[in-house]
Amino acid sequence: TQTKSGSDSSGGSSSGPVKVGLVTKTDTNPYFVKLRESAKAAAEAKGATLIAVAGKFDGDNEGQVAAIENLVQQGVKGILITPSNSTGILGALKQAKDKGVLVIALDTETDPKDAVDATYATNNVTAGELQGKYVKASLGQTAPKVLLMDGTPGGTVDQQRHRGFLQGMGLKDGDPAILGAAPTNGDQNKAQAAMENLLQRNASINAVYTINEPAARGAVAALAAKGLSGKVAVGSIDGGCQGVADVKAGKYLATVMQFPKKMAEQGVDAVVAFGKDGTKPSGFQDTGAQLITDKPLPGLDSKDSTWGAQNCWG
Amino acid sequence: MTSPAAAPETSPATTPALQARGLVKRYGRVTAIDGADFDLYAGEVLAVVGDNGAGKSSLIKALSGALIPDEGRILLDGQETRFHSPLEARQAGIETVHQTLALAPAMDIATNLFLGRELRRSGPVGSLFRLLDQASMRRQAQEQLDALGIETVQHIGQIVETLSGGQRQAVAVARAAMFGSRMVIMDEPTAALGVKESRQVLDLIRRIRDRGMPVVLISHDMPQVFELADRIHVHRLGRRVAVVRPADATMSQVVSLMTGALRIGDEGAPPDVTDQPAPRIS
Amino acid sequence: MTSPAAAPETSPATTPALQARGLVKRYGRVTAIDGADFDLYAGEVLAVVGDNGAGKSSLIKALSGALIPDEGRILLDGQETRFHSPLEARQAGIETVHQTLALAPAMDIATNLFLGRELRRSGPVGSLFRLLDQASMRRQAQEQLDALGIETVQHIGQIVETLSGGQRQAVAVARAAMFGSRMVIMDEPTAALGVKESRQVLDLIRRIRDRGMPVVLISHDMPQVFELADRIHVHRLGRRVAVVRPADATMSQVVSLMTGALRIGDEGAPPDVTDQPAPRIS
Amino acid sequence: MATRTEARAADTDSGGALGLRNRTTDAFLHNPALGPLGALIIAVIVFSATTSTFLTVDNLSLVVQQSLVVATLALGQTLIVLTGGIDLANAAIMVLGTMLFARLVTEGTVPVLALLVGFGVCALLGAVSGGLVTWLNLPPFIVTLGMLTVILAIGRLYSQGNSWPVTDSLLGVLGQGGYLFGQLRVTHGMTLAVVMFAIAWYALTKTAWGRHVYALGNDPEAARLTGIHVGRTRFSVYLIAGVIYAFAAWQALGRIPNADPNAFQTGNLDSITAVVIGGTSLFGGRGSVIGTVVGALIVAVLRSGLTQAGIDSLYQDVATGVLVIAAVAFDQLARRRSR
Amino acid sequence: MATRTEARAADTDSGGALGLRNRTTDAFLHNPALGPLGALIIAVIVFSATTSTFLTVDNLSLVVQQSLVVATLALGQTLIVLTGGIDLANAAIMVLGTMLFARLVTEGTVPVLALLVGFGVCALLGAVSGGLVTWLNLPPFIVTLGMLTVILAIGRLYSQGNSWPVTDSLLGVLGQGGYLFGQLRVTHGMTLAVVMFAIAWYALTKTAWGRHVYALGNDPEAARLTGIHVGRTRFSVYLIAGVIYAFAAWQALGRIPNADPNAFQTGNLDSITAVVIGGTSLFGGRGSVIGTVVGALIVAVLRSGLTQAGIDSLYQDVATGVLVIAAVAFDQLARRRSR
Ligand SMILES: Nc1ncnc2c1ncn2[C@@H]1O[C@H](COP(=O)(O)OP(=O)(O)OP(=O)(O)O)[C@@H](O)[C@H]1O
Ligand SMILES: Nc1ncnc2c1ncn2[C@@H]1O[C@H](COP(=O)(O)OP(=O)(O)OP(=O)(O)O)[C@@H](O)[C@H]1O
Ligand SMILES: [Mg+2]
Ligand SMILES: [Mg+2]
Repeated sequence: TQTKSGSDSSGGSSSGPVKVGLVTKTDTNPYFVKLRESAKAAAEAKGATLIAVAGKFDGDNEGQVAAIENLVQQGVKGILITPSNSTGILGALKQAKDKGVLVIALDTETDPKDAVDATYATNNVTAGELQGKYVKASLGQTAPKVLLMDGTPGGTVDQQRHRGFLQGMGLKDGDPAILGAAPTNGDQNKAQAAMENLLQRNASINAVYTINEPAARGAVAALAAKGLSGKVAVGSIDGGCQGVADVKAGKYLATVMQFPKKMAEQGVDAVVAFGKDGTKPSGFQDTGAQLITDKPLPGLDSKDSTWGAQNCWG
Repeated sequence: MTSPAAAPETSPATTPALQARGLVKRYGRVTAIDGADFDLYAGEVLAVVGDNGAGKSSLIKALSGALIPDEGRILLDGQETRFHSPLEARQAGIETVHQTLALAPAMDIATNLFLGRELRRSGPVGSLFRLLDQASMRRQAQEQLDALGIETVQHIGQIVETLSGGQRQAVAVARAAMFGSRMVIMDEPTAALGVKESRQVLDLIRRIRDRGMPVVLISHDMPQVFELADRIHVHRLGRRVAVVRPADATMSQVVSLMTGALRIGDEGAPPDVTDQPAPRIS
Repeated sequence: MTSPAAAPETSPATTPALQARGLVKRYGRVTAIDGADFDLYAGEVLAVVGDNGAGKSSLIKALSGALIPDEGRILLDGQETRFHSPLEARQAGIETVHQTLALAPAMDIATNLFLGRELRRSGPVGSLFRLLDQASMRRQAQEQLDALGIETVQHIGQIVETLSGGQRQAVAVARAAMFGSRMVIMDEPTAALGVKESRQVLDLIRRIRDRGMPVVLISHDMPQVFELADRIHVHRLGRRVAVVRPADATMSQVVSLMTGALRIGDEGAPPDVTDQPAPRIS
Repeated sequence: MATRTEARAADTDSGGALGLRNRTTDAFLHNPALGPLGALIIAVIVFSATTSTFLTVDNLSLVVQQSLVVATLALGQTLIVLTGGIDLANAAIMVLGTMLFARLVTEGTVPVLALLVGFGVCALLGAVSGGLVTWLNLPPFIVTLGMLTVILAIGRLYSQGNSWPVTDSLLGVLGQGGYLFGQLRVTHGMTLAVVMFAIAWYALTKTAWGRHVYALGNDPEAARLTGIHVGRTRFSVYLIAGVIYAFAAWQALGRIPNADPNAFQTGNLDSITAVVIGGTSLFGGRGSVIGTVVGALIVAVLRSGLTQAGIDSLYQDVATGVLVIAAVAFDQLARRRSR
Repeated sequence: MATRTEARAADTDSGGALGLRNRTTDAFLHNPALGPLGALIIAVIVFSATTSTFLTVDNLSLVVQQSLVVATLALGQTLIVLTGGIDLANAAIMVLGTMLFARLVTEGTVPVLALLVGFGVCALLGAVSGGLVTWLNLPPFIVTLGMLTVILAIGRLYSQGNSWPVTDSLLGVLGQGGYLFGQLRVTHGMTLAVVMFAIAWYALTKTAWGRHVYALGNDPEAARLTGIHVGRTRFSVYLIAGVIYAFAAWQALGRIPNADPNAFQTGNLDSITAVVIGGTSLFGGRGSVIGTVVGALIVAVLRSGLTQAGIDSLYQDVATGVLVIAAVAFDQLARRRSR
């Protein structure tokens, strides 16, 4: 299905600056905002133009597909995408590839992985697992009594982190050690209300999993109101600067840092390189997940909050 | 008369086309129908008169299924009936012009005239594809309006909410006149009509009666009532207080009955003719 | 008469209280006002008559700010005026009973009567906290309804949409009667009213006139018009075709003028009295 | 008769300029979709002039494809809004439909049977909303909000966190299609949408049922008094809307061959937006399905055009917000002009 | 006069049982909030009976605190819905307010000044919506949808991906509070909410302005013809709503001392839900702010009670959906009974 507009416009654009498309899951999550800022900065540094588009909510396959199509029409050299649903957008990605556009997944893998040319991502299962291991270790011999502050029901990242955490804790879904779970949509307000309600029911807990740092803050506020500050092991994931500050302030024990800046820079570099000489990157590149805590525990590689503050993403 | 449990008192002479006994309808503190009786005989024009708020509209709403009374019985040709909706009354052949007109404001005249009784094209386009026969609906609508003398309507596709008050009322009357098959009830059908148009409606009512169909006419216009009615049902405070024949009574007597200044049985009151069949017009 | 650009023809004798020249209002294909003129003099009752759809309501809507004419001029006491909203007309002292009544259906009678002109408590609770004086509004509302002879309204707190047609109309008339300060325009104020209630409204109109305030009365009831009016403005196809005095004309002549069977100047037509001041009633 | 002719004469002799004005007035009054259409055309012209990539057959086809699912949802929504209702559950019903289709086929059901089951369930869910609105007389907003919550949860329980890729050719057939004039890609989904809108237009304007739908939204009490089958008509609208959502589900699988419980979370609002931009009143009784198509296209055109213009999504949001208001304002001004 | 008394007599002599029935009827017709209140009470009783943790002063205080922000948003929403409008942008305005408060203070502005700026901006945004609705005569749905999109985008541009923790005591003061009877925690936010609802109730029922608001929603054309300042009243409602949203922003910071551009994404729908459950008609002109409080509480009670009952979140959603419909159905049945 060779059509004119695809090859024409990408050919035409090779004269001007390289156009890079970035498709994030949403515009709302600060994490993606940082991702796009980094990408923008990287593009500027390389003399490329970045067009950033996003879905409307986590899981907006339709929005991402439309974004990909519109970017291809626009004549971008390559698309960086944090795929909303690992399989939902494969068709659009394939069409983009067929039209000679370089496609790189950021942050989240596609399934199958070779639907994109390359992937620069955090392994969310690993990130969840790090949180789980740390929380388990901090409990020592005490039998865990856990509450789970999940994200959006059914979200990919949500499930991966959840699964990872339970692996790290050595638990399974349905284990009696899990005293409750609630979706928070990663929203502090929802997390706080959910935690309050769960605590009303049963306050004898000693560990909390949180999908991200806003959820952790909500959970911690509810715990504090119940007088449980410091008595419950709370972990989180993200590595935003506020999260690192929270760890430093002792609001929760640890967070697992991601590196969106790295992903963005590598992604932009790859597209620019492809635009120059057609070299395609390939494979999965884990951009890493780093446990940040001021109470290091033996057997777990961690950095302290000072390091975290220097490397946090927003 | 206050007791809704009174024994059925069907007239032995002729069975009324429509009869009601002991109807009651309360709205919180307000009692709109308070044990009302009603008799309509075949082939007559029955005028229903009464003060504002006497409960005339409520009564005919109960008779036409628009309102479900709390108590009381309704008999159609002697058979006890319960209308659960205006649709059921209409299917029984009772056509009503409501005081509120019951028109769909954003739709045009022809559509409103045929609302709920649309004509379909003949042949498979009609039966299978349910295609409306707009042309003939428009034509018939135009004819009907012309027959009522409404000549200022500039096109039959005009939206009803843009019509003048009288034009709107004419549409509602035209509709009832077109479709009544057993009886027609008209709640103040000429209130907004001009001199000529009112005349036409009165003629129309006569023509309907002459076809043997009874007509209930609610009106505040005494000359009109006396000109047209075979019997006059006087309503007051939610119930029937008298039925008189125009020939037996004067306008001022009827007005006195309406306001309660006079009661049936009082000296100077006209004779009550409840439950006596109207003279047949043939 | 078709030319809206006709020179201003203010009568030298008396300046009309309200005057209009060459008003035009078109709605797409329909022309509701087609170069209409209008004159109302101080202290008179001016009846406006015409067929359904002649454009009477449209005319008075233009005069009361409810509708902005496409063309033409309106003069209030000889001063050219433009009302951009009904509010402006009301502030100029023109009170109107619209044919549609303009009541808020879900609100009660007293509230509707005082809508836009609520009474506040005296003292700081009123001026500072803007507390309404519900008690006195209810009392005055009750008085006003009683004055119109509407006695079946069972309590003044009844919601307007649950009122009978006549009761609703009475509320609208009562409102205009209470607040008119310069002139009162009534569009078919007695259409839904009973015999007694109509009488009271006619008395009310007389009383208003006797206070020196002019009244415009739209009505289809010829006896009523001839009984009450000082002059009769005949409207037809969107414009004024004649102004006659009841004394100079018969009902059938006026009806013929309305329907176009007769024209001013024809043999047998009554004399046109346009622009002649009405006799002062004192 | 003489009188009427006279009256008409008064109109016609008002002359050329006025005649034209009156004719445009009439057009605007009788075709509520004209205003939105004008806005759409302006948007297309502006984007064609300012970007080199917008006005290509390829892109135009894409824009239409992008609008299909929302347009189909909005078709059902239009029916319901015309009766004075609102449907917040439409996208949720559709998403459940996609999951039924996909999961059943994945688990070995014959595709045709899976389609039937999916259509049946969507229709049933529409009927439940309709039944509650019609016979318990509950506000549509609350009923469909409750349905939304329930159906989303059921969808997630049913999916157990999975999404279901679709490989079956029947389920994906609406994304397939051929080329017209060798260039313009026309998918079966587009064809289906055209057919559905045509049928809906026909049913609404050329059959008694359609008139009853309008009458119901116009003045429910008047509709009842005239003796329309009020309950039956209202119920039928929700039922039919349910079926239409099933078609939307099929369309969605044609576009994205993957059934995901989290997709189309803003589908309800998007569809209402298309309906309202298309000139249909949320108070019921006034509007048209043609307007709805135009409304759905306006949104897709804005999104595509702004991306072609290289505008960042945050600024795109600002622009979209402003332009959507502007589109409706344009419609209003056109109407006011003609009053 | 005789006539009227007579008519009344006919009513009273209809006897005891009927008298009672008529009195309940009247109560239901005149207090649209009674139905929802019944539903709330039933929900509280059921949860108190089935769980041991629901009926504790501690938990009841929590439930109220959880409902505060949505209740305040819903207060502004009620005003707008009463005029026949709808506000989809309310939560977005509020969130922008929280960010202004928090960021300005973080950057060194005096807290009082930051509050003033935040209130000013919220009022301004309300005024923009109001102006478009009032003077361009645009549908509120579209105007506030456009505003929503624009304000969300502005908020994100302004925040640049950050959220702003609040440490200042003035900004967080509404989350503070004391204990009543030594047990029941009453925050300043609760007190403020009570005061605001009381003022709104007073303004809507005891002042001319309130009557005009109702009249406007009831029948805009009648309101215009009676000579109400239609434009001014409508505009004032949106403006005041904007100010109320600023209060909601302050409430939000009291509960969660962190200004996050992504918070309260469903705040608009949640507030409309509270309004509608509270018995206010989306067609305008009928309803009350008391109903709205009850509506907001019902939602919070359901969520808390279901959690106390140990129900999983997905099943909670199912139950919430069903119960919300049931609450409104209860109201309807009570009304029908009394008809
Ligand atoms: N839904 C309702 N709720 C409360 N009261 C009502 C309701 N409907 C009617 N009423 C009252 O019932 C009484 C009878 O009303 P109805 O409309 O039957 O009077 P009517 O005789 O038709 O008067 P009119 O001549 O003015 O049309 C009135 O006092 C009216 O206020
Ligand atoms: N908004 C509108 N759009 C189109 N036509 C209109 C509109 N308003 C009025 N008309 C038309 O203008 C003409 C005059 O209407 P108007 O209401 O002024 O008549 P009227 O003299 O008051 O009649 P009636 O005695 O029946 O009340 C009618 O033919 C009517 O259909
Ligand atoms: Mg009546
Ligand atoms: Mg009129």
